[in-house]
Amino acid sequence: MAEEKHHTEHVPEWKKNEIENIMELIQSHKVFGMVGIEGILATKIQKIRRDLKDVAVLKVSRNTLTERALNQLGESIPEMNKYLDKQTALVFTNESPFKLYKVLEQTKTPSPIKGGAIAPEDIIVQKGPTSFPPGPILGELQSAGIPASIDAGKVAVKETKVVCKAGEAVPQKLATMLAKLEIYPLIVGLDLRAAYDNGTIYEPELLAIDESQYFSDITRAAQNAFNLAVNTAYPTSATIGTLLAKAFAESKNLGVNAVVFDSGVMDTLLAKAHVQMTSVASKAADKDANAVDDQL
Amino acid sequence: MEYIYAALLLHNAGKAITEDAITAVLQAAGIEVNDARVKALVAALEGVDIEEAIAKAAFAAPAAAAAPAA
Amino acid sequence: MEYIYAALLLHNAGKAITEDAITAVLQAAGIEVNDARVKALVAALEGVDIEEAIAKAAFAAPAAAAAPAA
Amino acid sequence: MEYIYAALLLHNAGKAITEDAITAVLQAAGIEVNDARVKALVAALEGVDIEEAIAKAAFAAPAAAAAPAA
Amino acid sequence: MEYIYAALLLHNAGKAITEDAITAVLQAAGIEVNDARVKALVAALEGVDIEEAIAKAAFAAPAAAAAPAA
Amino acid sequence: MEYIYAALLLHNAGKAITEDAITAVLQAAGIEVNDARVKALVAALEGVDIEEAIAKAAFAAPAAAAAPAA
Amino acid sequence: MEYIYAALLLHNAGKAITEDAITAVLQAAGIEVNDARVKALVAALEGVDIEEAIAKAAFAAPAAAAAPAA
Repeated sequence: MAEEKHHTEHVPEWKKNEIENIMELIQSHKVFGMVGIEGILATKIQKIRRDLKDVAVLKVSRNTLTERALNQLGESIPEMNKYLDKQTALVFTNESPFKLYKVLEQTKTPSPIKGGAIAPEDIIVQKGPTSFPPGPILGELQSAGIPASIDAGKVAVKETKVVCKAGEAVPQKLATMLAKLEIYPLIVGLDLRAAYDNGTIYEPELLAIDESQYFSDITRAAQNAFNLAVNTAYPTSATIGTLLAKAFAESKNLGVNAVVFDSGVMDTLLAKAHVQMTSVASKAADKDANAVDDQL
Repeated sequence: MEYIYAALLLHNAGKAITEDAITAVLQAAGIEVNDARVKALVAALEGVDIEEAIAKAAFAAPAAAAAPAA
Repeated sequence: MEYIYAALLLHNAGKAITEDAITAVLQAAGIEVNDARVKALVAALEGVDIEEAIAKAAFAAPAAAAAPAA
Repeated sequence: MEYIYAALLLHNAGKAITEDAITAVLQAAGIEVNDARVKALVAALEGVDIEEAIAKAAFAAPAAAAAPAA
Repeated sequence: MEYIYAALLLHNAGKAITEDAITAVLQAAGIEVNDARVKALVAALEGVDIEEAIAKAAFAAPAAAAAPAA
Repeated sequence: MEYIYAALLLHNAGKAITEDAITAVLQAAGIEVNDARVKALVAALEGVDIEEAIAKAAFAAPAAAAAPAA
Repeated sequence: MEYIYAALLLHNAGKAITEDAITAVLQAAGIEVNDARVKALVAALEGVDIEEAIAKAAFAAPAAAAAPAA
């Protein structure tokens, strides 16, 4: 690196322009992030770039140029250099780092794994039929370590099996067969390693938001507010209906339970007496049908 | 509920529900009668269709019987 | 049903449900009393937990009422 | 239900439910007060645990009848 | 809840629910009236169909009672 | 309900629920503040154990009534 | 929950839930604001149907209210 610095004045014009360009992008956006683009095909990157265009700008550059650009900026921006790794791109946005993270997560899709690549987690083949008719594929599956047989005129996987453990390299034969079975063990997309926002560096653990938690918090907050308003009889357009209903129900309960002769509760009192009479009558009738009249 | 029972007793027997009638029934049961409550009862029953009120109860009852089975 | 109401009336007032008491209540209501029915009723109600029967009626009803809402 | 509302109003404000108090509340609302109803109300509430009576769901039959109509 | 009961009392008696009317009813009950609360109540009641709100209570009760049975 | 939310916000932050504090919060939200409503809220909350009032389920009627509509 | 209350306050008042608005409301309440929490809140609420979350609260109420009846 020292050597590179030594040659600074001999930096070609296009490199200078690139560094200027990165610096300008950082300064003209509220937030920038470093994203891993490992294993993403160039065509997919193009698609993601288009999808992001209203929210963020994606820039793929050489790490050495990014590093120089960051080092020339103030505050704690140079600290972002530690997130530079192979296959790194920069992303710029005026949204919050949380929004950026959410948008980038949405670019991720399941993808086939290549032969020789490391399995990110256990790769499991599920028992069940495949879409293939009997043929050479049966032998190919078997030799890739996938337990296959013929069932009801189709090739089928005989049992659920872990065909490659997490951390192990996927053999080429297996990779080919997994792709044929449409098993996509990789989640591929822009992987935000860190976002810089006004002096603060955010890492993904902090940026991952559990929306369902916020949803339930809102429900709880709304419930708390409703309870508080009703229990303190604070009338608002949202609580007045409940307060009126509560007062009415309480009054009706009192009227019926204390047997107050009021036209508002007479129906209920009469009905209650009638049901009680019916209940007692049926007990008496159980013992002696002659104890009650035929009307019952 | 004695007052209500007395009223329904009279109604069931096809008698008019008057203050005197209710008082007589309650007294016959050995109950000390509160004149104001008798008056209030008769007043509150004015205009009430007892058969209808009972019919509503009848509607509830059979369902009630089924409820414990649920 | 008047007979049952008479019994409930007595029960509610904390009085014993005897043939004489029921007869008195019914007569006060101007009802011609059937002695055999009074006897049968008093006998049938012996051993019946009236409180429970009443409470059950009250309890079952709201559940029933709720049913259509389900 | 005005009489009951008046009683609960007093109860909620921590005031004693007396004939005079109910009469005063009703009159302040411009209601012509029926003395017998006031007396009957106070008599009915005597010895009643109002908090408990408020909280206990009333017999629900009429509501049931209303439900299918809803 | 005193303020709410006062409003329902007036409504039941067919009187207009105004700040003055509510204040008068509460004062008659010996309650020290908070003007702001009266204003807030009258404002909240504007455009509210009280009959409808009450009908909901009648409908709701049985459902509540049914819950424990579930 | 903004006023209630403002009160809960203050309560949650361990701040006193005063007229000034509620007014400040509402104004910061760009809400035109109604003094009477603020006063009414502070009065309603006086002496109230907010934690308890929050935890106690409010009367359920409107929600229940809404259920069939859901 | 202060941050949530601030968001609901704004939502209820028909105001946009922005970082600036939430910060202003919290500061007006005398709360030291954590920028990251504000940012996280605003980003999270973009994907949350607040009306639905509120409606769920109202819907949850009847079960809760019914409990004491058991």
